[in-house]
Amino acid sequence: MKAKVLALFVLCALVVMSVAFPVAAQDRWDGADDLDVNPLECPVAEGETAAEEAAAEMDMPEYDGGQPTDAPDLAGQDIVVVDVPKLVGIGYFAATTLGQQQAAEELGNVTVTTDAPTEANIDDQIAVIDNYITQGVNGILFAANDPVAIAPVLRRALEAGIHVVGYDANSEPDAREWFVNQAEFNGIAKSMIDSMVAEIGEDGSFAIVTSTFTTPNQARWIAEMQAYQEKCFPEMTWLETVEAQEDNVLSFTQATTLINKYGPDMDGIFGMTSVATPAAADAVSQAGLCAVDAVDGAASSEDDAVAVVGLATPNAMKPYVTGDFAGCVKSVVLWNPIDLGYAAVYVLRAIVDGEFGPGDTSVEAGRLGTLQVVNGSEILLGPPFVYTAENIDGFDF
Amino acid sequence: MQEKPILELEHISKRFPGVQALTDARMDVRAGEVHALLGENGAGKSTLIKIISGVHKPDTGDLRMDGQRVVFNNPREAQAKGVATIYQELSLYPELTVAENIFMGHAPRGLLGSVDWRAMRRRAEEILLSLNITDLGVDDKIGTLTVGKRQRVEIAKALSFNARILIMDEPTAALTEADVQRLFGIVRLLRERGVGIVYISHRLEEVFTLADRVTVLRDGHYVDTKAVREVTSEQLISMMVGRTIDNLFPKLPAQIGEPVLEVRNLWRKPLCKGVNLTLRAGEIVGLAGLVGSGRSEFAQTVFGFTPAQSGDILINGKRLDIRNPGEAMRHGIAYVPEDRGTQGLIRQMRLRENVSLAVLRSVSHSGFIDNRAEHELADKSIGSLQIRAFSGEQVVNKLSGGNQQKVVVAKWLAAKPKILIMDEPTRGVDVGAKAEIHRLISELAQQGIGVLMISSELPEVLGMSDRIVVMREGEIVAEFSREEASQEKVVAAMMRDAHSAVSAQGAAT
Amino acid sequence: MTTTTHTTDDSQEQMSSRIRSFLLRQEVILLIISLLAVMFLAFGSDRFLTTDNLLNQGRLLTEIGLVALSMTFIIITGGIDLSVGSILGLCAIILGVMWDPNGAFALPLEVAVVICLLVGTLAGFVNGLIIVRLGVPPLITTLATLALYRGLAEGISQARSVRGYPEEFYVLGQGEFLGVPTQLWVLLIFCILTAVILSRTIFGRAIYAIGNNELGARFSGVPVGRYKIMIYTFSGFMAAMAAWIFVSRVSTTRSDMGSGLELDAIAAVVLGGTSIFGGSGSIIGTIIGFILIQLLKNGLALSGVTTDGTIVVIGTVLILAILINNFIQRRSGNG
Amino acid sequence: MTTAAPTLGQPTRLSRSRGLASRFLVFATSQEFVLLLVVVLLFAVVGNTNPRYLAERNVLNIFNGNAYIAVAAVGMTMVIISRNIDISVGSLIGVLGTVSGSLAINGYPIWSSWLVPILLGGVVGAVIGFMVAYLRIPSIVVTLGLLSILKGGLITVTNGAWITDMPDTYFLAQMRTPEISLLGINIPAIPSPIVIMIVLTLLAALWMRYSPTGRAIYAVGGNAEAARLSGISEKRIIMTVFIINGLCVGIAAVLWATQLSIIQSTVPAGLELQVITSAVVGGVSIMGGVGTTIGAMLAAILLSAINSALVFINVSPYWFRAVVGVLILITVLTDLLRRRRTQA
Repeated sequence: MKAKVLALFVLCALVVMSVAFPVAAQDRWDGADDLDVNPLECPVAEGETAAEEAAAEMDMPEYDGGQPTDAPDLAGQDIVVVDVPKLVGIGYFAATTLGQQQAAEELGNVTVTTDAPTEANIDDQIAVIDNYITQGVNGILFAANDPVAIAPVLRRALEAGIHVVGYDANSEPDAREWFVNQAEFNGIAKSMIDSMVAEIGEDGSFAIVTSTFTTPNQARWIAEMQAYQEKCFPEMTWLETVEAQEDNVLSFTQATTLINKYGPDMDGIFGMTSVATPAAADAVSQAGLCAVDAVDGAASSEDDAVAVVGLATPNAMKPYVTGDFAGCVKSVVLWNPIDLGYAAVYVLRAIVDGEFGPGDTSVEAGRLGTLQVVNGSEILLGPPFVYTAENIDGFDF
Repeated sequence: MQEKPILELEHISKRFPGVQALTDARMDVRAGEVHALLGENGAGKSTLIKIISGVHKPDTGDLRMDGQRVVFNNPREAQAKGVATIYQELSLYPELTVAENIFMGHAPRGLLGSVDWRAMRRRAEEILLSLNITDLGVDDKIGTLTVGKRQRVEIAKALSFNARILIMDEPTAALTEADVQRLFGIVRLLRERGVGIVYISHRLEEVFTLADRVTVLRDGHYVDTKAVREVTSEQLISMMVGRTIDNLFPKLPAQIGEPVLEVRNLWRKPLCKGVNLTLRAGEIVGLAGLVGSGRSEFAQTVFGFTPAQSGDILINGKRLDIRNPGEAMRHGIAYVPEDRGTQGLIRQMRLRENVSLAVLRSVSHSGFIDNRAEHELADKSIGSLQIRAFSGEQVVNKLSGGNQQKVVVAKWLAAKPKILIMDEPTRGVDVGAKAEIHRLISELAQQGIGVLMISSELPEVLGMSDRIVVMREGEIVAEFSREEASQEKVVAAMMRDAHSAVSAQGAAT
Repeated sequence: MTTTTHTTDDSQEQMSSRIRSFLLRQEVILLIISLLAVMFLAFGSDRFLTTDNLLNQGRLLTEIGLVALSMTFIIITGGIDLSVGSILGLCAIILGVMWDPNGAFALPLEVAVVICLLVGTLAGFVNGLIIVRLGVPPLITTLATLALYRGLAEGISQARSVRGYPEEFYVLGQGEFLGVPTQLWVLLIFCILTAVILSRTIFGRAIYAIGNNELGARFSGVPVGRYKIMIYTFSGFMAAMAAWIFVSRVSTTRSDMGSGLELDAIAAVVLGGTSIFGGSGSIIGTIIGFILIQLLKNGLALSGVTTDGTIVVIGTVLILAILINNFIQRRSGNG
Repeated sequence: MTTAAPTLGQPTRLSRSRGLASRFLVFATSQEFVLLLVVVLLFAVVGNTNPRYLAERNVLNIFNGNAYIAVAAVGMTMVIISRNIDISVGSLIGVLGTVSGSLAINGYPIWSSWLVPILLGGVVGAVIGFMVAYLRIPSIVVTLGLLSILKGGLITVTNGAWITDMPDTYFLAQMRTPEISLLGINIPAIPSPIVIMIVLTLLAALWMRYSPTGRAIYAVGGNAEAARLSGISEKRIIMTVFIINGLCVGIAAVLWATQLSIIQSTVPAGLELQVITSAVVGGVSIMGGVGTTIGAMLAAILLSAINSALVFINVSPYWFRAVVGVLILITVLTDLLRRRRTQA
């Protein structure tokens, strides 16, 4: 019996090791995906407009979206739209929902309901969309958990004559008509790196807290950040990337561990999700390592301080920008998710009304004015927005 | 010895669904006496003690302690009145220490009602010492102790309630000889202290060694109470059985043929130590021995349940390596296990499913069960064994003990064995069913099956066997032919010679 | 059916008691609940009770269904397998990594699928081995392998997803055969297969025997250890089948696939009347169980209940169904 | 025969001295000691490669990080010892944490936002206990159903909005003990979760060892039939166990909610598995009847230490789960082997 136990145990250990060693021996995975990167120009002086210019300069590819089959003509009539974000229960998508409701109210002839799984699970998201196709809505708004996995069900929606518009996280282009792109990946990457450089200098070192390595948007951003940093700030040190799901306690723990691991060798942390950034800020302030001019939780010296830059919603970050820990976080990069949701509804309405279709280069979106079409079938919301102490209190979401 | 009883039971009746367990039973226990309670299995002994200890409530009748009528709603109330019980299946907690087991539920309290471990350990030690038990540490975990030691813990536990009445249900059933002697010492010690002891045993010689008075039950009825000095074992047996025992054992003449099973120097530690045995076709070999002598262990080794460590098993002269029951069955061995509840039956399943379980292959085609064949098998079994059941669809749990046992036997007969090992085939079976099973065994032998019958009931062994083999401590120590066997000789072989002389009167259960 | 003689009174009584006991079976109760639920849901939305919708739901329940079928065997023996979701994830990743034309292996798709099924089977086999040969309780074993297999999936995949399978690969998960989603045929085949095995074969009978009284089964010559290893292995195989279908349905592999699947499968099995303590249950019950859950999810959504509300309803139905069953069984047991 | 002549004094002393030696042996082979050893070993090895791992701050963070899990594991330990299981703890922590945060931002006194979730946890525990003990639904089924209900119900009620802007005094888990300098030794400021974890674990350990009810939990889990014969009410014990578990989950939820400036009003994924893992690795046998809360706490710390160590020694965090899986298997196997040896 004992021999058997031992044998099995050795077997188990062997299996684990035989897999673990080759993988562990590989280079550390930094969270970037392996698609092509397209870093923007380095900042010349202030350099905020680079993103816009880059977008405008790009030559316009053909429209590559899909089209619904036999969609009923509902121009001007009331339509029912369902919004399926990645998941419900995080502030970011609560904000997009808010924007959609605002647009619906303005338009008056659109009803939007939000429904999504409670965890960012591709299977559940597919099931939810499927049910709404059966139920027979006029339009679907989505933020995909996986661009490929969601495609078949979206194609079914198109076949059923339902208009499909994505936002936040894209699907395969032919599975939806349009995608409202909150900001180009390289634009986000540039804003993030530039903001970080402003705080820790061109020779600083930083680490990244992301959600999971499989989340497409985050992986894309990290890849673009890497390219941009190598191109413009080669002196910076890229320490490591850690995973923290969409869980704020885990994000906090991971950020804290990073702080403890690198000590004064780490100057900054990037938060790649709206969950990770406030948690990282919490970790820094609770460790007493905020920038020296911060009100509370300040570090004893400039050297120790850890800067936090990341994607986040303003409300979650206010305590660190203007609140109790004012000065702890200087810049938060984000598009306005309310506007994102808002634009998505307007785009859908415009499609239904026949005012916007393949070949068009711009679309009217209420209070946001005219939005440009990029990359064939994407609508660009605008350059990423950088919230700072000066402007953050003007936002409430 | 005081004449005034501390506990009296009068006109006790108790009915369970389908069984009248007790009818107008009575008994009284005096301080400082060992009162043996005798009766066959199913006579109502267990029910009676469960009523005394508060597990069951009688349908009618009174319990009186010191002349006062008492009602026990649960075991705790009985314990509070000083009635402690040691059941056959010890109720201990294997992961806890000796001290804790002794005091579970009534530990000495200290500060704020907390468990006072120091006092608990000290008192546990005191109790153990008062019983002259010195080989038990109060911090030992029960799980690491031998059965004998565990039982001493049970006794200590009973005493921790300051028991005035101590009920012991077959306490020697699973003990080694040395442990039995120690137990007797403890029982005598308690008697001297004025504890009234109700002692249930299969073994008449223990009654004569230990008891002062004896009460006999039969089929749920009270038979008589006698002083042990005034009674002989023959009298006791006839009181218990209530009839001549000849017709119980209809042994038919059978043609004894070639050896079907030969076992040579079979080892499986700890209780099967170099056993040699030959069983011939048509022969009934009775395997006698005390519980714990290795009879069942030997049988289970032959059956492949606990495969042999060394030695040979020959079937029809061919040497075979039997590693599991499936192989044993393929070679024509069947084993009717001792405990039908946990080993012999799947009680939640139907009669039909139980009967066919061991022979599913014979009622199926390429793995698929043929329902009709299975029904036929079940009906045939019901018919030939006269199982009292509505149909094969009846759930076995709802049958009476005797009928359940018949189902077990039916299951193994369905396997058409050449070698049939029966472990306590009539335990817990009423007299009528017992005779039927005995007749069946006889018929099977007549048909040329070799039967190895393990039994604790000496009359059964003597009445049914062509040959009697006695095991003790894992070895075969004696062998008698039908003619030369007698209760005295067999008992003497079962026990160690030194004290078998005390009473060689046989143990009729 | 029986050859023993009865008076007419007897057999009539028997008939009525048989009808009663049939009506009181969990499967029948569940079927009645399901039918009521379907009627109720059909009121909620006129699109619920349409062939298209129901067939489409079939597509969505296949993976849980497959796993629930093998889970039924395991729970009937008194065990449990929490690792199925992780095995699904691991197999999906293996399938992707083995096939990935840009990866280290770049094997033909057929070979990758075979390896995927083998890995799942092996994972189940390891579970069985640990449970049977080392005697570690199933709950702990599979709790450990739940973490282990998911960890392997994440480690092997490097958290990358594999996409871009050839078109013919999607036939299984997205195609149709005779107007019915392809995977439903697979599920149907396995449903029939497992139902027949469990109710009609020696093996199935032995599974019940093990669940009711393992010792008794061993004394009856049932190779308990081997059978138990077999069902855990089968569970791993079914998880691998589910992985294959899942990948084909969603066109991609990710290491987080199938997380939480085990609880859905267990819920379906338990809802279907299989006792969590083992010994009783049936495939029919499980089938009704997972169909009911899927119909509730779908029907409630069509009636305008959101996903989170649906979860609440399913949890409540689970507890209530067991409660009602307990109540009825106890009543009929006493009466 | 053998005991006819009782030798009173000597054997007792003999047994007592052997008791001491064997007691040491019991301690040295106990799960708690083994865990402690592993934790110390881990600290030594990782600390050797990167001394910052042993820095006071990191050590405190390791202890702090899983403190709420350790607190929940106290209740889980009792539940498992009584031969039950609760797989709804993760959901319950999410719900109670949200309740706590909602109370705090809606102007209720701070103490109520700490106390109400704990009491509410006790109530939920009582409901589970009632269904398990009196309605005889297996605990795994009850808590499986409850898991769904809590998870879905939470989103339905909150719509997933985060809770922010809690008052400054709300953050119980961020509080620290004052720094004390005692006899020249500086005791650093200890975060309150660590204090609560240790105090609660010890209290529970003492309670389970010294209270009759605590012992009865072992009795019910070890041999329910015997417990009934000893006059212990199984139903009452199971109720008690689940109520205590609910209270512990309540405390864990408050710690969870008050450690960060944002409360995600969703259910933390996989938390129940972490809690169960802590209890099991801590030496609680799923077969009931064995285990201590101290082991569970050490296991929670070990898991936290491993998680931190993986970052420190540059192992991808996605091996964490694989490591945890192997860890559970190893602990359970050594436990089985050890038991087999002592029983042989």
